[in-house]
Amino acid sequence: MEANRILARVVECKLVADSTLLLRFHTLEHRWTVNPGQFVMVGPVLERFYEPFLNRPFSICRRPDEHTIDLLVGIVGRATGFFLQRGVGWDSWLMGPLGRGFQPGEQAERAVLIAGGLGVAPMFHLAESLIAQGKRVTLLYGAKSSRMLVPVTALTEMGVEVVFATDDGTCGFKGNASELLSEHLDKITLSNAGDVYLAACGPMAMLEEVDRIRRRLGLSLEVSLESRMACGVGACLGCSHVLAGNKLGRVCCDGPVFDAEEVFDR
Amino acid sequence: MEANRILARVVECKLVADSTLLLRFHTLEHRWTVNPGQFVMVGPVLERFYEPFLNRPFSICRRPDEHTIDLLVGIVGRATGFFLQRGVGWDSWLMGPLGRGFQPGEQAERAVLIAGGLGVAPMFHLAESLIAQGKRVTLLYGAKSSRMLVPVTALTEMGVEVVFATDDGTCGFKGNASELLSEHLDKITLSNAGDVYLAACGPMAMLEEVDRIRRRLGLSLEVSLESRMACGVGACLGCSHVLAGNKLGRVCCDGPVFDAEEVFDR
Amino acid sequence: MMKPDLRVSIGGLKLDNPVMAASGTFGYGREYESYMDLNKLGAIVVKGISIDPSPGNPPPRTVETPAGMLNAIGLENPGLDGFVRDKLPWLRKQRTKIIVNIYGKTIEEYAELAERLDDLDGVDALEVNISCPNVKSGGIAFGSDPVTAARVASAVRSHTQKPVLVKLSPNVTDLVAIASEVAETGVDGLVLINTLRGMAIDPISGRPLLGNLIGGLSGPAIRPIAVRAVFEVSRKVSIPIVGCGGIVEWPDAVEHIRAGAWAVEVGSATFRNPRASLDVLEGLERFLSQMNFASCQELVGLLA
Amino acid sequence: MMKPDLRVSIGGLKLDNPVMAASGTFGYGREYESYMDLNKLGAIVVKGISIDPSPGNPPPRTVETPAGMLNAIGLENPGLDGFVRDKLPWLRKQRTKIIVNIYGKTIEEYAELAERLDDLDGVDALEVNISCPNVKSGGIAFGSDPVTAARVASAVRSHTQKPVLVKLSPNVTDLVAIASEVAETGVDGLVLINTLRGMAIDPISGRPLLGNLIGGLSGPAIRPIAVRAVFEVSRKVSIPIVGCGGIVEWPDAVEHIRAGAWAVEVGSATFRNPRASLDVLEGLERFLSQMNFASCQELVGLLA
Ligand SMILES: Cc1cc2nc3c(=O)[nH]c(=O)nc-3n(C[C@H](O)[C@H](O)[C@H](O)COP(=O)(O)OP(=O)(O)OC[C@H]3O[C@@H](n4cnc5c(N)ncnc54)[C@H](O)[C@@H]3O)c2cc1C
Ligand SMILES: Cc1cc2nc3c(=O)[nH]c(=O)nc-3n(C[C@H](O)[C@H](O)[C@H](O)COP(=O)(O)OP(=O)(O)OC[C@H]3O[C@@H](n4cnc5c(N)ncnc54)[C@H](O)[C@@H]3O)c2cc1C
Ligand SMILES: Cc1cc2nc3c(=O)[nH]c(=O)nc-3n(C[C@H](O)[C@H](O)[C@H](O)COP(=O)(O)O)c2cc1C
Ligand SMILES: Cc1cc2nc3c(=O)[nH]c(=O)nc-3n(C[C@H](O)[C@H](O)[C@H](O)COP(=O)(O)O)c2cc1C
Ligand code: FES
Ligand code: FES
Repeated sequence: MEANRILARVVECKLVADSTLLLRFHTLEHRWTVNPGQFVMVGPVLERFYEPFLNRPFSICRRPDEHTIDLLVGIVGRATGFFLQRGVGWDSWLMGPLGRGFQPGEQAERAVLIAGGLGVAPMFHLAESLIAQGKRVTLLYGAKSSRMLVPVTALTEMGVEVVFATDDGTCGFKGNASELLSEHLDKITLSNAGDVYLAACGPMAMLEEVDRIRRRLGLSLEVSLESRMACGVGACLGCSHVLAGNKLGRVCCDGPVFDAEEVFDR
Repeated sequence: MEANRILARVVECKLVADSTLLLRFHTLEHRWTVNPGQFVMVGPVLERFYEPFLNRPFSICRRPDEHTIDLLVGIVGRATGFFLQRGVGWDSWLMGPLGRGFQPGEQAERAVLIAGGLGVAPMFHLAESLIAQGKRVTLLYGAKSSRMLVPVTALTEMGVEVVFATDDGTCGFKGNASELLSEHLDKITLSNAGDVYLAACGPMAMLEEVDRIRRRLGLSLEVSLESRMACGVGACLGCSHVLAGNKLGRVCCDGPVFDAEEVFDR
Repeated sequence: MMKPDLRVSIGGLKLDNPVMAASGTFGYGREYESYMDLNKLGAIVVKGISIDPSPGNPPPRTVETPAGMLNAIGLENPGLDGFVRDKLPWLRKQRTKIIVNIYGKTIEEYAELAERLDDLDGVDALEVNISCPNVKSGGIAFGSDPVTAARVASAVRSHTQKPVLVKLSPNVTDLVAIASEVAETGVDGLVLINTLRGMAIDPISGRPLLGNLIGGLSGPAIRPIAVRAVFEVSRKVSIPIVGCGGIVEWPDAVEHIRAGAWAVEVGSATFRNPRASLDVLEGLERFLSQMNFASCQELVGLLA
Repeated sequence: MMKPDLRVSIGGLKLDNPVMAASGTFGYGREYESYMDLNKLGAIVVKGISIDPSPGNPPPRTVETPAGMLNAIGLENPGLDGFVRDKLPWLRKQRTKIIVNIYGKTIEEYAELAERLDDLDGVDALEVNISCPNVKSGGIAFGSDPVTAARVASAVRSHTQKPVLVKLSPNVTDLVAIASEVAETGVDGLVLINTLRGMAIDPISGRPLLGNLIGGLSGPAIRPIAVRAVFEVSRKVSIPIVGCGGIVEWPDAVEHIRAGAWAVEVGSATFRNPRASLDVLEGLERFLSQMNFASCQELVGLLA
């Protein structure tokens, strides 16, 4: 089914890490087919109240069942602050599912997912779907500090190997997720480059670093980008990102997931 | 104590008539000395959210104890719609007690209060204080229809005589509160004009009619006026009302209660 | 209850109803296909087109502000040829009216755009953007002076048979003077208003929140300014006015129409609610029939 | 953590800190006495004063709009004599700086006001309002043209020894041109911005929501316009700028200062929160010390 706009109610609103909410939306609509990496635009139902005015994009974190959508929301500003304030029981419009999700393809048996900070959100859904396809999945998950790490038991229980990195060393590897990736790739032996699928989501600096590493090894990589968005559907040209070769790409509909080749100049 | 700004929490939010809420605020502050007819400016605590932007004026309806303030709120627009939406448990700033309240004086033994619609709000407090002073109090209370009438048992229980008028005749006298006043004044015999104190609050048309009646009988009258307000404290000159003799009066601080002589041209 | 007559003629442009989607906020229409029945709209005004393709401004290009937003897209567009090749064939198949928003760096470019669009099937009218705050050469400069504004309008007028609307900037001292001059050129209508020039800075980091530093303010925040512009101009100018600015829900459209607008455009509200324009239309129709107006035209300029 | 130096000199006007209460939103100061310690403010700008008393506009005079408000007070004021008799004695006793906002119907009236205020003890500076959208004669007309604006500024400048600030209107095509001309007259600083001209109509009844029909838009809604004005003017003009428009909480003041303002005025926010100006000041001071700025002056114009 094509993207549409549905009414949803927040039925759970839980602090799962420092300044990080798990928001669970319940909706009667159930025809959405969501690809991992796709996102929703969230807009609280506020007739005649225009603060916040615009909807906000959030990666779909999990889809426990067809009536439920989980988001992981970092509290960073006005809209996300509003979510925290409202707790549960409020209604919101969700536009989605939006954008181009991850396209891991068939061949790679092994997937290494690299997440920095809230970039872990779409990795839940992606890991789940890769596991369902019988792949071997590792998540390299970096954050500033252990307090910022979102619980990943849902992933480990389904067989995802999760390795942590924290800038301050309070959990796992001391350093960031891309440094962890270097280490990790050194350890696994690849018979050929097509064997491993890399996907990354997080701060731009991390994505650039991950790209440098995978280029050195000749691996392919998908990255999920962020951009400030107004429409979320390709209409406003607000989210344009300067891609490789100075081409413009709309993060909301040409992405948010791009092949790293398209994104980074050599 | 002078007017100030206090934090209060909505602990009760009850529909008491059609589109009419009883809002009960609880506050730790307890030094307010409220005169009947004074009002508060209500401004929900919304940092970085500017809808609604301005505070709204509401008459203090009752003051059950020093930590509690009751307002009667008609749901007519943005801010009042917001109150309805939020229910209980939200915090608001209250500025108050503001304005010049009723000044019934000592001599009159009998008081007739005339309320139209939400104009009944300050009459609760006024009636209560007059009863406490041992006066005989009648409230003539008009509304469009019985569904719009706010329960007044609190008043009748303390000995206030309440007579209803509804435009559609669904409760009490068929007609409006000023017509009811004519009838009522015909019934009571006054040895001299100073014996009765009149106070009215309601739509301007009603106030004008009440003024015509009391002039005929040579009675004195206080009226409570409304005006759109920005500051509520006399600073913006936004609430200026054209009084008798083309003089300007600030409803928020010269009023809201005025002697009818000041308000209406002969 | 009567079904009110919603039809409106903006000069030669005949619309089934007075609610349009504003330029730059509705892409090329197709982006909103899955959210609504596009054919119910009075018209779609597509994103501004220039002769040559343009990459637009550096990101970030949008940022929310109190009850509104800033944008500095900088008129990114595929150029006239790209538009005709990639967008028009699909647009042509829609039953709603298609209005092409154009902007040029010189008067000659405006004339050329008008001339080349004149032949094209599927283009129902032109909207001349002399008011965009986000492009350095041209754009707002043309809209800032009555003489230049009228010159652009004349150039377009004389190079096309199609109805011509001219979209004016509110960033001026005397909008009525500009509107009056432009109205004299024989164009079909005026669109009021484009965005107001604004800026936002992240207080903590000091980073300007738009790549272009300055952008255009739109949304409910500017509605009072737009309503005032419509009111003032409609009292002085006799050609039809299309109101635009801060229309999010139907009462806002009623406000514009009462101020003097014959029709309205819904802009950034679409970002908040992709169906905003249709919701506005439905609400307007309901209001008109509840208030027993036989036509929307009766409401134009009607104050109490 | 260091205590930052908050002092600022707007030309000859020396303020203990850069946060003032804007004209028309703080009455004559006394109205807010019970809500805060007035002496903590950088300055109080009192409601606009004319030579003769003025009754102002018919009510209603204010209405809320999205994230803002319209006002059409029409400069109701007791006239200069009334001000000096009824308001100044109390103001004189305050330790904060008192700035008197003045407006005239002719250049001569501005000059006369300046001259008569020049002698008065307790008046620390004049703010020349050439930008009020709510009075027909004079007001905004003076602020719409560089030459006239400069003439008013010169007239005031030459009739007083006190520091002079000129408050400009954003309702113009080229604010930088006006600001530049005014700066040349030797005034001490510019205040940017006054309100934007706007209007609101009750959709249901068709009643214009202001007695005067048109009023001035203020509040957070206009902050992006104000910040842009401060930014553009401060890049071109060398005299100090006071930022005003949409400042409600301290980050908004930081935004204005980073855009180029030396000091700020808090306007309609005071209606929402009578302590808004002091809250802004306290937040600003906290921010400066947390970010290790030695003085507020260091933040002026500082972008990343
Ligand atoms: C495709 C996509 C998927 C996203 N998924 C998630 C997610 O799963 N979980 C999550 O917590 N966040 C996610 N984000 C980021 C999220 O959209 C922003 O954090 C959110 O919009 C901030 O809203 P706010 O009103 O609280 O902040 P604002 O008050 O608007 O701004 C606060 C700060 O956040 C920055 N910001 C605002 N919008 C964005 C944006 N769209 N992208 C990046 N930074 C922004 C601002 O520049 C500012 O520094 C995603 C963004 C995109 C584009
Ligand atoms: C001194 C005083 C005491 C008041 N006491 C009460 C009270 O006890 N109970 C009560 O329900 N209301 C009272 N009001 C009226 C109340 O302030 C308005 O109903 C309220 O501000 C409407 O807010 P809103 O955002 O819901 O409406 P808006 O969306 O702002 O406007 C909706 C409608 O209400 C009208 N309105 C807005 N503000 C006022 C106002 N200040 N006075 C009159 N009409 C207004 C508007 O013109 C519009 O028609 C009082 C007003 C004053 C001045
Ligand atoms: C993201 C964005 C892009 C826009 N692009 C154009 C454009 O290309 N041409 C134009 O004439 N107006 C453009 N506008 C202005 C709108 O058409 C409209 O005039 C303005 O946004 C005010 O209406 P609103 O408040 O309903 O958004 C754009 C507005 C936005 C928000
Ligand atoms: C009710 C009201 C009255 C005002 N009166 C004056 C005035 O007398 N003189 C003046 O120069 N500005 C006046 N202003 C403009 C403010 O001083 C300020 O420039 C404007 O409101 C923008 O700031 P804000 O967004 O912080 O309110 C008035 C504003 C309001 C809201
Ligand atoms: S957010 Fe509008 S085009 Fe991407
Ligand atoms: S409401 Fe501001 S003076 Fe009365």
